[in-house]
Amino acid sequence: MGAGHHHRIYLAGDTVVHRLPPQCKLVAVAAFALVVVATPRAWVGAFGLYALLLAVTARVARVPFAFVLRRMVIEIPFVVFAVALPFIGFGERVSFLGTALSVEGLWAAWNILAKASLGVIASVLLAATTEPRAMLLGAQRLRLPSLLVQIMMFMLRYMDVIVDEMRRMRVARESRGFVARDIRHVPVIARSAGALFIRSYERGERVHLAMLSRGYTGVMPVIGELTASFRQWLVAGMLPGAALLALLGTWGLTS
Amino acid sequence: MTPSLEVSRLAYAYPDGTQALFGVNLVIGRGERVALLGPNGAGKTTLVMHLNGILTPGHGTVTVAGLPVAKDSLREIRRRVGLVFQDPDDQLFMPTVREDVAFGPANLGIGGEELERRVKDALERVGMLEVIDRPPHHLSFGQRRRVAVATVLAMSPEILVLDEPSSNLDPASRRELAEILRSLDVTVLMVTHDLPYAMELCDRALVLSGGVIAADGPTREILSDAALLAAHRLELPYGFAPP
Amino acid sequence: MTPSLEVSRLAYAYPDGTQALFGVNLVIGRGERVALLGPNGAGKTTLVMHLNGILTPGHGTVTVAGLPVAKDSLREIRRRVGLVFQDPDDQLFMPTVREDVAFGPANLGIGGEELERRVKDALERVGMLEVIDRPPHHLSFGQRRRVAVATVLAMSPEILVLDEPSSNLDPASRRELAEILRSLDVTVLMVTHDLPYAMELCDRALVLSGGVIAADGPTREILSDAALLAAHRLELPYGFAPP
Amino acid sequence: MHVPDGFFNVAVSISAGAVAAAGVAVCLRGARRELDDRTAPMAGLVAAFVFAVQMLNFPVAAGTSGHLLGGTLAAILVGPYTAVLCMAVVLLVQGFFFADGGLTALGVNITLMGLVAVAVGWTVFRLIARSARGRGAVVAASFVAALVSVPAAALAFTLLFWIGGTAPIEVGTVAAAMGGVHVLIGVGEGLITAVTVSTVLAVRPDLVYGARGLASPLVLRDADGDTAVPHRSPEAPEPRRLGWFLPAGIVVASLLAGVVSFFASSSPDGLERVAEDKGFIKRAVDHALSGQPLADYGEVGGIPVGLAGLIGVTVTLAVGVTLFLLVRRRTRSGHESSNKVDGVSA
Ligand SMILES: Nc1ncnc2c1ncn2[C@@H]1O[C@H](COP(=O)(O)OP(=O)(O)OP(=O)(O)O)[C@@H](O)[C@H]1O
Ligand SMILES: Nc1ncnc2c1ncn2[C@@H]1O[C@H](COP(=O)(O)OP(=O)(O)OP(=O)(O)O)[C@@H](O)[C@H]1O
Ligand SMILES: [Mg+2]
Ligand SMILES: [Mg+2]
Repeated sequence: MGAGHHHRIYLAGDTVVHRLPPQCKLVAVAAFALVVVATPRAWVGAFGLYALLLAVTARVARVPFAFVLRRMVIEIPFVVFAVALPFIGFGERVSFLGTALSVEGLWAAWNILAKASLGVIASVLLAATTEPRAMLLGAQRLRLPSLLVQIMMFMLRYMDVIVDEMRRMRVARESRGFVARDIRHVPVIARSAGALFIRSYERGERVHLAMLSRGYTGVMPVIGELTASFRQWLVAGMLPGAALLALLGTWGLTS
Repeated sequence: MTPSLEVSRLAYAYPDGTQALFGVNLVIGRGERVALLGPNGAGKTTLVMHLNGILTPGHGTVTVAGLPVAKDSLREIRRRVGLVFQDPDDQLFMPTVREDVAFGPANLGIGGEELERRVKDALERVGMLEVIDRPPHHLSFGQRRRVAVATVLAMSPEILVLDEPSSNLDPASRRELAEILRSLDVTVLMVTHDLPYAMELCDRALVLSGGVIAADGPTREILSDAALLAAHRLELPYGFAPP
Repeated sequence: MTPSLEVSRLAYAYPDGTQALFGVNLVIGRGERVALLGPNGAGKTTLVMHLNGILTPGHGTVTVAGLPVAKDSLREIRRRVGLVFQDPDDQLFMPTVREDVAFGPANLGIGGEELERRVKDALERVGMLEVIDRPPHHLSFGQRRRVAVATVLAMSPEILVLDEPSSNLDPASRRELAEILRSLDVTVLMVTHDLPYAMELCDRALVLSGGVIAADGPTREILSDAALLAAHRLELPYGFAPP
Repeated sequence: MHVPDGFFNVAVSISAGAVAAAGVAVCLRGARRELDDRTAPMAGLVAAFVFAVQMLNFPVAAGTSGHLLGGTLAAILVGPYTAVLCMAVVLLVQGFFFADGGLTALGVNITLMGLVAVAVGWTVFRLIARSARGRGAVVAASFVAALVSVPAAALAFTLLFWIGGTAPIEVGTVAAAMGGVHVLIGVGEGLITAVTVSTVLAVRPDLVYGARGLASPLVLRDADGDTAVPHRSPEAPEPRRLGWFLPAGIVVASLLAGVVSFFASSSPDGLERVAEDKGFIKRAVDHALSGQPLADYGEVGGIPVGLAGLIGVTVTLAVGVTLFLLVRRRTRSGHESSNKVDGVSA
């Protein structure tokens, strides 16, 4: 969705966050998102604390804020949806700059924007500090069914293959005098797009067969062990833990 | 003694309907080095892909060291038969050369220092130790081919099947590869279009043409049969004088 | 007379930081046939990719028939320079062989019967007319290489640059390719590891090694300089006796 | 349609998560029959392709953004069970690797784009493809199936949002808007699906799960004596009949309705909503369960919204049925001629 579906989302680095075993990070981010979603929308202060927690994490992981912001474009469709809510929502209305807005709609818009943004930021931080391959190994450790892990692995590889094949095809086209400039060239692109699917598949298939011929049985040989120590779980748990504390604290204040 | 490779009445058609093999028969003994010659499109690659079960025969059988190639013996077959693909891009897929060469032995359950030793040794043999930490798809074509050979050497297979291993190699690497193959005590089947190379390395040659074996005999004899050569688009190169 | 190709102080590093060319100088006159020799990883492919602007020089200049290779002259350059890639898979991308060979001439504005004639003619020359309606990626490796050559022949370029065109070709096709190249009245630059082939076809040879031109002269002289050859991993093959 | 965090309340997020997990578990079992080590990469490629296809985004007027789903394509290429797994993988990767789609909304996303879209798409595909044979039928069936699956998923989304969304909406308005726009998106989806399926069928018919019965039998001959060896390729089983899939789909759907509405009405989200809102949910659930006409919800631009929603659904069905009939007639005649060709070559 939107721009920026690239492997480039990973930012190489060597911080505490980068070094955490992937399974810990996966669990931590999922738990954090759950806490965020469970927070009543009126507890504005809690959301502020969550944002602060993420900011601290980003600092520690040395992920620049601008990078996170750029990645948030993924959210745009929902911003549009949220902005529409005050207009299409019903119930009590307030007047703002001459338009009647639904109070309930405004609350709903805030709710979606706040929660979605926090979720997106948390995922961006996860993806920026964890290599896709490591993420797969983490998923494997978390007992995600191996068939799913396998499909996922092939999918990531194929994304590379497709990009690579697309590059090869573009170079080949250009070196034979083709420049895509106007609409008349669309059919050419379309014709070669059809070939791209089969081509990518067959290249991937041959590579897969080569893997099989070197004894591959469906599980990647794990070259380094990926066990997480208790301490590492503890470190990873700090983000959702602190968020939970913030939630409970706000609850205490409001009730 | 059971032969290393035995192929009988093997026929195969690709999914799009093109039939490539029309009943291939051949027997290769243990320790033999055999050249597989033939024109472009003869079916050499197709045949070779059957030898470790990558393609499944449409008809006929393939037996490796007495073991028929079938679904439940595949693991064992693939441990025994090492296959170097014609296109190195099909063979290399890991993010670094080191991991790529380690992939095969690791699948055989080898790890730790032994794994490290095997990887280094195989790369040393093909002269590619210096690129060990680079991504394979950033190498030159010839370098990729050498790494592809190393990935198979690292598995120490009993039977080595090579599909045009010397193409795109510089002349010195080509000779070094010949020396490696001669130094190994394994059965070798090598597809090649380089007839002098075949003569230098293999005592026996097979000619595959139009999907069937058209000739089988000592390389020297086959290469001196002008009519046979001409019938299958084979010819000795410019300036070649058999020593 | 302006030379066909002029490369001056060309240096290039790949995006990952590997420097492949360190200042290449060469001049090739109109109608010359020149062989480009050198070990694996010498930078031959990298050099060749600069000749029609696929790679952009990090330093230095490339001039084709007096026209400097630059962004706004690319179209014209690519019309003049036909490039056969080392890997045929990099070259073929349309769903059928016919469309693939027609692609280049069609981009030059040729259509109708003339296009049809060119396509058939080019495929005829490489002996691949019978596969005209098949998808190129379903051909054998050697067949793909032959089609790749046809795609470039169909454009009738003034300058033909070939990156190991004879690898994976069967011996007869190899000779036929030599005949085609000899019959064309164009400038040819051919990368090859097959030294007898270079001697047969090209009067002049360049040795590229470590990213610079290490030797430039008549092929016969270069191939008889044993010290030079040995220094750059070049050697004459088994059984070769220069005629 | 990638739902982010905060779109649905916790109850719906969790119960949809349970439904999705159950669905994926069922499919993991089912996929074992569809997949062998040869087709695992195909599943990966299909996932990658779906991923790419989902980047084609259309702004949707009053709803969220719409994009192609790819579920039907996946089902036709790799079979329905594996297709659900592919969709689940795509959504997991989008959620975890690209921050696209909320992590707590994974369940909802998998349920809608995986279970619902695939179940609807595959069912429609099989219904059509079963009644006519031949390549043309397969391609046409893919078009219709893909077309129908998109508005179906969109309507399921609306229903779910109505039950447990975090914003008050008038279900009729949104259903009408979503349904209408998604019919258009569905046309795009149908085209892409049909083109892809026909491309693959042309060169690698063995890769299309939905057309496995179509591979023509091979005739091999031995060169020595030119003896013909009539040969039937060992695999190529008839595609499994709708059999289990339809009941399974119905079970998943009712599970969805049941579990979700149970959670929603017993509402542990007291944390979140003011009393009026709860009333709204209760009311919504009552409506969903008692099946009252949607027309209760007022009107938009003079058209009762319930009616608008019905119009959307009707248009979808009408387009689908028309195409279906056209296709059937076309392929009937096509089938006969292809029979003749077979007769000659055999
Ligand atoms: N994937 C494929 N699909 C369909 N036909 C194929 C495929 N690969 C090869 N063929 C066809 O099968 C025949 C044999 O091909 P094969 O690759 O085995 O030839 P080869 O002897 O290896 O030739 P080369 O010397 O050019 O590598 C050829 O006619 C070729 O066009
Ligand atoms: N895409 C790439 N990224 C980084 N480095 C590369 C890339 N392609 C080639 N190289 C490196 O650049 C150098 C020159 O490579 P090049 O492909 O030009 O060699 P070559 O002379 O064509 O060799 P060969 O005879 O093996 O084809 C090599 O060291 C190679 O590893
Ligand atoms: Mg071959
Ligand atoms: Mg090269």
